[in-house]
Amino acid sequence: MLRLNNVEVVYSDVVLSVRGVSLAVSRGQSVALLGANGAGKSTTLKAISGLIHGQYGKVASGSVEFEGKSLVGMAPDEVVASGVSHVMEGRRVLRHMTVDQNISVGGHRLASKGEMLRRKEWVYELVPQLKDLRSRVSGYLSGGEQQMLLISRSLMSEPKLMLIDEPSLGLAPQMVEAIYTLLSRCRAEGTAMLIVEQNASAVLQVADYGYVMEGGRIVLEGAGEELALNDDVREFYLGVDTSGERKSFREVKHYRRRKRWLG
Amino acid sequence: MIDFLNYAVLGILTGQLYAIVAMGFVVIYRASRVFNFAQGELIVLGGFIVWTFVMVFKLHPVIGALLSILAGALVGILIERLFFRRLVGRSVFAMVMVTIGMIILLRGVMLILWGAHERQFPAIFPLEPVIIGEIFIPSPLLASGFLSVVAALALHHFFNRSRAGLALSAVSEDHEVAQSMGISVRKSMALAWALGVSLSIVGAMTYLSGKTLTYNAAEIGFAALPIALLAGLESIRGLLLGGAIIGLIQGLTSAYIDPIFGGQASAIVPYLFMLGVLLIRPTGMFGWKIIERV
Amino acid sequence: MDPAGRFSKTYSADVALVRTRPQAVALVLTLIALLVFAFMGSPRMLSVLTSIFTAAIIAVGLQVTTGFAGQVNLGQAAFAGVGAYCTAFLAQRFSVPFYLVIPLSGFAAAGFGWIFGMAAVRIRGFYLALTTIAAQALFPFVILNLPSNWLGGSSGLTVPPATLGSWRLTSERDLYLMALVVGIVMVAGAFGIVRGRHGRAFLAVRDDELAAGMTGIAVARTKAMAFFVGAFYAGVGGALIAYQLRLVNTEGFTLFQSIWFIAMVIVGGLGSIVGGIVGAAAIRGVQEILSTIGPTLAGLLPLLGNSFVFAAMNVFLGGVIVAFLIYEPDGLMRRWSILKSQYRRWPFPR
Amino acid sequence: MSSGLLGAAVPGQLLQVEAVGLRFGGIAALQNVTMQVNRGELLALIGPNGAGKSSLINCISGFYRPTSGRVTYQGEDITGRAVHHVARRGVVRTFQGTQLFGSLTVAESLLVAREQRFSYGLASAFFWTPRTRVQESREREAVEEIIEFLQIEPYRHQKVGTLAYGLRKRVDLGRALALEPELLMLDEPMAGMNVEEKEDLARFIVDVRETRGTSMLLIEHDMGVVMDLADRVAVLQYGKKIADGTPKDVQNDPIVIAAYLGAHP
Amino acid sequence: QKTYNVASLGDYSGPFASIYPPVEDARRAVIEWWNKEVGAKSQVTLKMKTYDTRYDVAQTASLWPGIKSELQPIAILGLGGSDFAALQTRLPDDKIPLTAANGAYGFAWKADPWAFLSRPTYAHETGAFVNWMSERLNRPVKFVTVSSEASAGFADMAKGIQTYARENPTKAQLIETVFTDLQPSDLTLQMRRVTAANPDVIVVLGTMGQVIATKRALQTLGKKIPVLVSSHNGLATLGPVLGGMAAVEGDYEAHATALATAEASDAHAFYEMLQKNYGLKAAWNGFTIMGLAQTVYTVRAIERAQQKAGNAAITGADVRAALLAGPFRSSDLFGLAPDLEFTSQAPFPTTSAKVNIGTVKDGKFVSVAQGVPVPTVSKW
Ligand SMILES: Nc1ncnc2c1ncn2[C@@H]1O[C@H](COP(=O)(O)OP(=O)(O)OP(=O)(O)O)[C@@H](O)[C@H]1O
Ligand SMILES: Nc1ncnc2c1ncn2[C@@H]1O[C@H](COP(=O)(O)OP(=O)(O)OP(=O)(O)O)[C@@H](O)[C@H]1O
Ligand SMILES: [Mg+2]
Ligand SMILES: [Mg+2]
Repeated sequence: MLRLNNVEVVYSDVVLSVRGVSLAVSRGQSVALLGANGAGKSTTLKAISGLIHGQYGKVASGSVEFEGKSLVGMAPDEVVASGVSHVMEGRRVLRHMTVDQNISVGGHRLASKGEMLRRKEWVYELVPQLKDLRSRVSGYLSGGEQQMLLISRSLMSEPKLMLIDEPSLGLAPQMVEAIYTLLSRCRAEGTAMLIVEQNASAVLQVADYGYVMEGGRIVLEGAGEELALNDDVREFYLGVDTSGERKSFREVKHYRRRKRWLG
Repeated sequence: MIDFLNYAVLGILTGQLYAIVAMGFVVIYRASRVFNFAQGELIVLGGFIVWTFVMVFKLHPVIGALLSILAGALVGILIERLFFRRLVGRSVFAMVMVTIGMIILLRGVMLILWGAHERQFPAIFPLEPVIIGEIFIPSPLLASGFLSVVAALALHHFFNRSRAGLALSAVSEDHEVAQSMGISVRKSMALAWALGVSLSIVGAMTYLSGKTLTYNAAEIGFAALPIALLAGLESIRGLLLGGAIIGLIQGLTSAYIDPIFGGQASAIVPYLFMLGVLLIRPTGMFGWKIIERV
Repeated sequence: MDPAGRFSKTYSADVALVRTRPQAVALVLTLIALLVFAFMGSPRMLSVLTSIFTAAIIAVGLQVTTGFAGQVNLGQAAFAGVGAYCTAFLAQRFSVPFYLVIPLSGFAAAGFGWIFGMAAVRIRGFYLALTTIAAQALFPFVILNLPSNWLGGSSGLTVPPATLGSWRLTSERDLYLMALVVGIVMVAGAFGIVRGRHGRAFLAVRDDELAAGMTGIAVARTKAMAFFVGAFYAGVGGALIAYQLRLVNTEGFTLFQSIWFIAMVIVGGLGSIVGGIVGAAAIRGVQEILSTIGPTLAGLLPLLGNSFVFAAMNVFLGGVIVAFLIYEPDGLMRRWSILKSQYRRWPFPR
Repeated sequence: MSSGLLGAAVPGQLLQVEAVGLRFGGIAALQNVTMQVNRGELLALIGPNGAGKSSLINCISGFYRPTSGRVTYQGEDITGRAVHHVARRGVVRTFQGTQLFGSLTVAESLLVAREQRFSYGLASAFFWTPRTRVQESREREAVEEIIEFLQIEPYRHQKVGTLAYGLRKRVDLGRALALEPELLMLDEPMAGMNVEEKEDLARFIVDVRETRGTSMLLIEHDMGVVMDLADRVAVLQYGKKIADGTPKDVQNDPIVIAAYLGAHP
Repeated sequence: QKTYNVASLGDYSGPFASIYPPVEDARRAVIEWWNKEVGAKSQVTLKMKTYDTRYDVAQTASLWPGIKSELQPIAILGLGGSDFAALQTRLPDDKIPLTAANGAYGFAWKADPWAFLSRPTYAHETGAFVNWMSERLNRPVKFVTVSSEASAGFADMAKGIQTYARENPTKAQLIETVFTDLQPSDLTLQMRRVTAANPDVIVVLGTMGQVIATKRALQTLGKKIPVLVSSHNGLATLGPVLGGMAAVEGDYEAHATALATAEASDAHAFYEMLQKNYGLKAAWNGFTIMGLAQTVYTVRAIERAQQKAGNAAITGADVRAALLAGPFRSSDLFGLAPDLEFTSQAPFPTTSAKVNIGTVKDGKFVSVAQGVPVPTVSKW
């Protein structure tokens, strides 16, 4: 359904931050994209949804195909029209609008007003916490509340493929669970997902397949449970040492073995 | 007393005329965060378009007026095509600057198309005043009062009730997010400019009806500014009140202060009043508050 | 600029204004060139450059207020006007020598600017930008309505030429040199200000007022300061204008002038001193070129008619600005910095 | 910072929050919250989303003015003081959604935080006097220490705006450290980091406490981090404090489990 | 055969772009006429080159040095205020005279001038008219003047007129100065107030926009009060813009250049000659006359300079000397202007100045008084 073929992304003709990434998401599949900070995950997502143009980025080479047609150079709204929705990092809510208006805007592409209302109700019942916030001005919401809003908003536009940048960021444990049960629900309903996530333990529960990015390259990939068993992933993303014990943050060694993956 | 009433009424109505012009600013700003400095030139352009339809093609003023408004919409779309299309997602600064470039560009184009000499502007509204009791009201002013109210209510509904309006608001908040919601920023901007220019045409008609058409008309763009700020750049209904207040103040100043003062106090009173209000309410009477949150 | 692999070895080197030898050499050469030009250039060229330098000074000031501190200011021309009137007043009434008048005019304008800086503490963004227009409305109003024996009212004030001993600075060359020297000082100063604590505070306030405050920056003071500095530059520029025209009146300092200064800053690239200069040169340059070829064209193609030719010049000017913004929306300096970092990374591709 | 070391030696109250309430129209973000931070300790503040954690920090840092109650720091009432005063007093915070100076380089951003250590004025900057140069390079050096400490040397001269999210978080911390705080308030410093990076950051926090004895107020949703680093944990829900105690107690407190931790912590 | 340059400063894209083209055309035609019929005899040719100053002081100032070095003109044909503001102070150094035919401004009023105006200040002209009117009414004339502070020039006119009124209480009684915009949206409010004191005339020397707003306001209020306008929006132009001469019936025009009346006159004859032989296209109106008058007295001055200095080496200084030297008879100027006698006291004729007054009678623009002397107004 979605296929990236060694994509390279350059910012302002200078910073090469994605160096030949190839990945694929097939229909109804949910794929995790792990990786350290600055690995280029968000950039990859932006490259797919076309939102890099706004930041002087462009796909320098390689191909991005969604259901057979190329997304490269397509305007972001056209990309959305073809069924791909992108939840950006950094809590980009429409700050002056109420939660409810935000949700409505999310449903911009829906056929009719009735359709919109039905969809809204569905979202509100999925995320009951939002119901009470309906009439709040979204700019004033707490970090986590905004995060919830973003996810819910993206659910409005019944996408075929969701690109989600760090859904669990800043969420309290039980919210994280809630969100992920929600995502697995969507997956069950056949929505494909490409999830960028730092909270590996959470994402690997719903992921059919996973990639690990490092320095702009894919350095490791495999089925969800495979990755969960990979020692390096366990140490650096799940935070359990080889013996399966969770390491204490207080006893972190000053000169630890740093893993740098060979791409 | 009757004098005072006259001054008050005329002042308020003149304020409504400015309000229409200000609406041109606000609609464009409200929908794309672009503040259009070329508003004044658009008024002049509007004037020339109406003039051409009515004086050159010899159409009946009303028909000419309606056609001009359509033409205005087309001009708006053209402007978006030529200038703003490629600037989507770029800094607002650049876009605002483009409007400044447009000032000079439009001026040049109009000079070439229509030349520089003064023209008689057709009387779209009858030259005879409307006389209510002892109050003499020039019909263009009365018309502007009426039109501003109609336009304001219609636009208010459009922006706050309709889905398209909601989309425009989204665009004005954040181009990127809007796009990621599948809203076409380009279409929205085109719509905004179409509305903006059409309004300028209405403004031009009420402003110039039965008077003369010269490039000085561009001045009104900045005369209308205090009203837009007073109301708050996002508020459309606010313009009615803003226009009324500024118009009243300006009218009374020119009636009672100027003669004593022996200068054009009426020219800066609006600015001073606006400054005062903004110092108390930094985003005008009805503008969006600045959201501060960490 | 540093090619790949060259880094400052000491902290003092890292904070130095002129970081590398190439920079220094380039700088010196340019200055020499400009100096020599004073004695080679035609009067027209000299006067064009003079007006460019003058505009550059004012634009650099605007860079500080708008480009660095992010406080959009559409009153820069009015501030310049205050400077010009101050010059006329001091030079005419008290025949103060120009090397004192110029800085004093700067401070006069700076004071005026400070007031608007105060407004900026509460009013922000577009609202601020548009309220600064009030400065443009206020300035002529005050001048015209003050008793005309104070500031000349509607007839303006004449300015005696600047004199050094017996040397009357009236010729193109004199004015050029005057503008050049003042310009060099002001630009150097600007670099100092923006590289130092103030410049950083300005940028911090521009990027995120809240964070700036919570990082210990006194936001209100910083904003007022930004206007103070910007207006100071405007005032100095105004002083030069006064000495060039030798007659100041309200006509020369209109909103439209302010808009031109903003245009320069943006064309040059916001947040860069050099950008201010480049922008001034670019815009004034184009203006002057057009106003020079206009008459010639009109002479060559009489059948087109002057009206057409000169109108076309406007279309062209507007067109150039618009086209530029569409293809280089963040100004010339951005392109420059891209080239620079590409050069830095050389020989690596990108 | 020497005082900080002393403080580490002599435990005692550093910051008191007394019956603080905060309302926004109908919304009660905080309802008489009372708590304290002792010298040298690390107090973790947890709670569901929208519980009022950030609001509390905002009240302390002077960004919000509490509608009731007061905040005292070292016995001095700092309720509703201007933010920059509070910061200069040594009460420094980092931001939940990193609020950085996008167009400054990493080094410059940290230099901004050194503001009050400069004494030269406009004129001195205008002429770039020796005075200016001395102070500039002095502070530049001080900042470099922090850069090394946080291991962001490679990005020294990169614009913060172009850094990836995780690195921004570090710069945010660095900026706070550059102010040489006595009380450091961290609002979800580890959000959006993988375990490896969390460990790095944890190490920084531990080191700062060891070397500088800085007291800390930490908001974090990762219970692992909280349990390991915190000396004491306070729990907020719907703007009320529902628990306050050692990590162990809190972790096993049924109310907290119900309100926050969910089924399996 | 010697060729001299004359610089022509025009406004193609500024506030006076609307009036400039005919002025330009007139200048050109006169120069061509002079070359053919006068210059030819004495082997002197004048070449004119036009520059767009946009009526902008800064623009003029930066253009001038180039013009000077490129063209080395012996005279400059200026359009008005901005040219004076920009060049006045430096011409003494450059030794080139500037000439214009618009009403003079207060700020131009300096002793020992290098910049000349064939007309006295607007205050003088208005004064002349008011005096004339008060003689016919034999009582002080009650009048209102409309002006604007949007431009220093207009504010200056207002000040001058106030000064005149103050100094001639027996002749004039200024009810009020109404300040408004360059293009007022509506003046009903103001007119209602000032007409309450029923004035004899309303003096509007500003923009055409102001004149028309005034007329409309009077119409709205149903008041019939004559309006006095000046050459730059003369009745001949105003009528059509208002939709017919009937609209300006009974209004006045007064200034120290020929009136654009249809009646036969030397000026009109000269104009027709230029039309016939020198391709003058501009219509017979105030602007054209301004251009003609300005250029004619300038070439006459050059003529005299040439007689003095010989055709080999005429300098700007010679031309200025000629201008100051002695009276130019109205006849030499084809009645485009009255006798001109410049003194070193002012840049415009103070003693010799005479004003022509015209009005519209039964739809025709006719002259009602010629050569009305101007009052003495002290400098304001
Ligand atoms: N607008 C930009 N201009 C220049 N470089 C950029 C820009 N945005 C990101 N980069 C660079 O691209 C690289 C990848 O950034 P990206 O945001 O994709 O990382 P990431 O994997 O999302 O990290 P994180 O998990 O922290 O969000 C980083 O090194 C960053 O410095
Ligand atoms: N300025 C404000 N205006 C209106 N409501 C506000 C404002 N600031 C905070 N709130 C509300 O107060 C509540 C607490 O917000 P706060 O940011 O403190 O939550 P939090 O504990 O930090 O949550 P999170 O863990 O998601 O960051 C939220 O419901 C929020 O909507
Ligand atoms: Mg990211
Ligand atoms: Mg929070």
